[in-house]
Amino acid sequence: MIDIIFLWIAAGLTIAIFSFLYKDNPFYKLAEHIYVGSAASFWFLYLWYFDVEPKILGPFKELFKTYGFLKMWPHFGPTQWILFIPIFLSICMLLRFIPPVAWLSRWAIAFTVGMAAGLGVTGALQGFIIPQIQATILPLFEKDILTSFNNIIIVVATICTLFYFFFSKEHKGALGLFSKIGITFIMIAFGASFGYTIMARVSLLIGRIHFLIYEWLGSLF
Amino acid sequence: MKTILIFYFLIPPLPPSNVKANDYPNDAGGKIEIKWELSPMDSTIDCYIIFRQEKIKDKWSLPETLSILKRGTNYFLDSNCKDKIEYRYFIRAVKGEEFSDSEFSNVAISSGQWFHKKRTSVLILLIVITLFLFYFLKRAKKEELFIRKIPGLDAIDEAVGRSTEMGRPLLFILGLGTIAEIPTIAGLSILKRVAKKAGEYETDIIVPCFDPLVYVAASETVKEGFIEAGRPDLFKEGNVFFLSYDQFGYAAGVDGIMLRERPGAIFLQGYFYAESLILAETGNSIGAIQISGTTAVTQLPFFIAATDYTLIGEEMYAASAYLTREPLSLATIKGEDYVKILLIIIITLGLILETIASFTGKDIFHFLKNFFEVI
Amino acid sequence: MKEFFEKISRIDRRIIYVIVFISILIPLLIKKGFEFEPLPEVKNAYEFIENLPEGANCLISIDYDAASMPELQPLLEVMLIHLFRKNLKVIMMGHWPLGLPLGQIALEKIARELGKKYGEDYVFLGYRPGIAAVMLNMGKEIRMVFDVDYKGIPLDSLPLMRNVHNYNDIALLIGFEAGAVGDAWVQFAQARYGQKIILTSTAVVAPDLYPYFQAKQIVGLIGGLRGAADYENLVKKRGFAFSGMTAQTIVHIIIIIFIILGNIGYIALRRLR
Amino acid sequence: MKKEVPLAITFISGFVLIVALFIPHEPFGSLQERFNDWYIIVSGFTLILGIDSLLLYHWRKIKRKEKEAPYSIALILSFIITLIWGIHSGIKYGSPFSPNSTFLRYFYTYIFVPLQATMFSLLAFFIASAAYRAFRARGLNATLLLISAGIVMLGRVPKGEDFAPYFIGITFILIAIVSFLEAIPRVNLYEKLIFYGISIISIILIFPIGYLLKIHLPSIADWIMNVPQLGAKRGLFIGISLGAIAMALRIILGIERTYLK
Repeated sequence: MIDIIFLWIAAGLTIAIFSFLYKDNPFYKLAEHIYVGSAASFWFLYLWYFDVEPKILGPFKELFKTYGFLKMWPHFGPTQWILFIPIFLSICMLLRFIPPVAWLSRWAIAFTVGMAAGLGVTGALQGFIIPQIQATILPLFEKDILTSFNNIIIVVATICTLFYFFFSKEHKGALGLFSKIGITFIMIAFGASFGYTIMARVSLLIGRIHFLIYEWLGSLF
Repeated sequence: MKTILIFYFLIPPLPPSNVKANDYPNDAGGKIEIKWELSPMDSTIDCYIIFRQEKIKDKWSLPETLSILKRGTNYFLDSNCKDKIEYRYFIRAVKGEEFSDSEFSNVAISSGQWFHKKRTSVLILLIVITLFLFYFLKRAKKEELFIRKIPGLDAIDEAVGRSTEMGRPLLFILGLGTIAEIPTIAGLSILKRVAKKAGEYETDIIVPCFDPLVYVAASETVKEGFIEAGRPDLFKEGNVFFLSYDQFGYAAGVDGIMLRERPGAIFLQGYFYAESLILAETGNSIGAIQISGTTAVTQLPFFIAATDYTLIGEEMYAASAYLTREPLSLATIKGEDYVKILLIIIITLGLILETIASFTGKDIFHFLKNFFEVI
Repeated sequence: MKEFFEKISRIDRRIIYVIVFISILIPLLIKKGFEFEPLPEVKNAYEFIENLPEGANCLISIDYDAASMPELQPLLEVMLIHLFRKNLKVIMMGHWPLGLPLGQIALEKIARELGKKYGEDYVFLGYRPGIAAVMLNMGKEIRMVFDVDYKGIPLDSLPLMRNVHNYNDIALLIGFEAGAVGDAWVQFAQARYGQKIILTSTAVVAPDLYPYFQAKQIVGLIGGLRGAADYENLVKKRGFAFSGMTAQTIVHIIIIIFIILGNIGYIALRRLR
Repeated sequence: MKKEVPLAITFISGFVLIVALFIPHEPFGSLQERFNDWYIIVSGFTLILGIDSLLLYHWRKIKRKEKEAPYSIALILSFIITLIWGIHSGIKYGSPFSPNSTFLRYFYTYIFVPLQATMFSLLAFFIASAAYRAFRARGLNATLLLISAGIVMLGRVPKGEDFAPYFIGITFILIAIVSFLEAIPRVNLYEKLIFYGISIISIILIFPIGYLLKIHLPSIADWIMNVPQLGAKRGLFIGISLGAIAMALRIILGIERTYLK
């Protein structure tokens, strides 16, 4: 019985979201607000159960169980002590609730932005530039004509696209020509990528319509 | 025939040979790799068992089973070692009830390395790029640097102006990126410019956020933009808010804001996933001017299709330099361009070498390609 | 004339929505569609299951969640029907905690329909954290990872599990993949322990897994709705995926017709001006 | 102090992460993972700030008795109910996400998933309307974009090859008509000839290309994805990565500090 009630709720929410396609209406508004409200709780619980709790309380758990809160401190090793850095940063963040010291939250942001910069450099170099260059270093002429042809096109597309992103020179003359070829390849790529994605998106809609017909309406008959 | 078969099943299999143990390179320690030559009867055995002994007070401990490996395997990575302890290994070939053991391997000690040799090419390229950038940073003080037109960025002021004329607020969407991702920071620097313009035009700007840290940073940024415009009084705390940590909850919420607040201009700047088109199409349906920008290559086609102006990939990163015209930022853009030329030269060189390699069949010409082989 | 061209170059988006909706609805309702040949990697998977001896144990791993449900859930159901019809035993576990209820719902539904008994014909183990560690320990002894099933019943009290200890007792592993767990299954269960694996995945992940099929590291690969449709064809239980594929073709064609109409209108208007 | 300390923190955390890439030895080897863990912890706490701002935003709406106030009440209620439900399941079953918890079984599967999946599925409609509206043959690039999209679209579905020749036929006839009409008013003989030429070539090409698509459609679609698409994507990736490096260095050196001032 309880399953049936929830099935109806699920179907109701599905239709409410679809109704948005016609125009904004009370049903969509309700579904949207329920969604945003419950998502806040859901991700809060998720983040705490799967990430924060094991990462921050996990290392203290055993010590806390054996020694209790007051006596566990002398037993902390580097694993425990180092966690006080993120705890400190988190407290800095929460200090935004107290306006006179709210500026401390910038320390935490500064750390994360520094992280972004560090990860940005290493990720871009090791994850993208070098592998992509490695993959572009291809033999232009091989015994197989088709492979040669494909390789040439890949290389021309890569280099011309790079020329399109030249900022410090006006796009005139040879640079202009290359960057024009580049943008042509970019557009072909975008078209292909657009066409390629449609199928996956339609699959999702098929799933929802199937749910409505067979699981929800199907449960009536 | 029968006797031969029985004999065949009863004799113990020949053991593997030449067992070599070595510290696993380019790691933090704690790993030893073991290689061996297969038993000559590899195709008939059931499996190999790999044993390890460690030296405790000058005595070898009892062998400990590490793993059972299927036939045909000649490599094992023992990632459960302690640094500075001596280990040796042997491999047992097993066939039914019968088995035979290999000789002991050499004694090996695991250790951590202070330099990752396989990343040499990364380091060299990083140094070269940094040098280029510093060179132009130094030159920046002396000369005016040129930057080509980026239509999407020129449209920002126009969009803010038109939205103000219509008496509608602005909507700025930073996408799903966290603050630990560069595109988000690029988006924030565009946000600052838009917020400043909003201050000058006395228009409201709404910024719903996905990531809580981005929310905090965005609210500082908008406040700063209004201060720069000389109108800190116009900054409304509640207009920059955290909306949802759920991808489609965020999309649903932003769609709702679009339909109810009717912004005149929408900026989509940051890192986006599948929700990009949900946002851009709804924005289009309310008739707002939309300026999008992302480095998410898979989402760019949708922005191109559904928004009025799109900053494609790198253009978005160039935005902060373009908007502020700050000499130091422009210098890095110039440095970037020269690195591009360098990379094109490297690729061209590599193409020639690989073509020669494919015709002569000599491996030596692969050196440039191999140099860029990294992990 | 001009009005007509203006109309087709500015069709209301709601009309497009309705036509897209109908072009999916109709194939799903009438359950008829285009015939097409199954892909070889799907055929391989089907034949491998067909040739398993009765009573063999199959381990199903749920490594997806709700976002990939439309692509993987129908396949899971058809797969379960096939396995149960062949009297194979099903052990279900998973690495994506949020996806497990989806697996459980399908398992209970199909088991009820075919009159299978919990503990004898199928078992639901649940989820344990740590992907690689779970896979490796299961190679030694499943009880190192799952000492009890999801309800807390010790494995030895379940008749099906009494003689199941590690991969040697599992004839086939079927992974339902929406991420990188499939690679881990191949790396740990196949490469280390020689486990026979069939991977089924979303269309996005399938290209990453295809090399494993080419290298014969997995016995079959069923990718996306297309793979599921092929499998439905092979099992002769046409349903969601099969009519879904027809809907796909129709929607794609509808979109192209709209694009052409739009362009005719656009070109004509530009001429008339 | 208010400015220097954050700049120093940014510089150190960014610089150390870059250096760590080249040092496998501890403590650098696992620095990236450790930083990531810290980041997750900080964002877990910051989520409290975020939720506070969300609830406050709606609380204000309720207090001001705005038109949308009833929905804001629904939002706050659903937030509270979900939280209590999750915590209740957490206490009863050990974790709200254990397979037999009612939170996962009912809230997640019957409320959260349908909302997520339906919102996601709206994309099928939007992708159709965006394609219809945006794919107009405004120029060479736009035409190529729409042709490559069309071929890849049809190449992905069964029976696509039966329809593709007709569509490509219509496209080529359109191109022929347009360039024919374009040619008539031209005065320059050279231009006139070019447009007549395009018109004739398109007509001639209809049958060979149609035939090619009929036989090889899926492989042509694959070719577009694997050759020109791949090349352009590579260029995009390299450009984006260089931009990211320059941006990152600007951040580390303190040139770019939007987040700070």
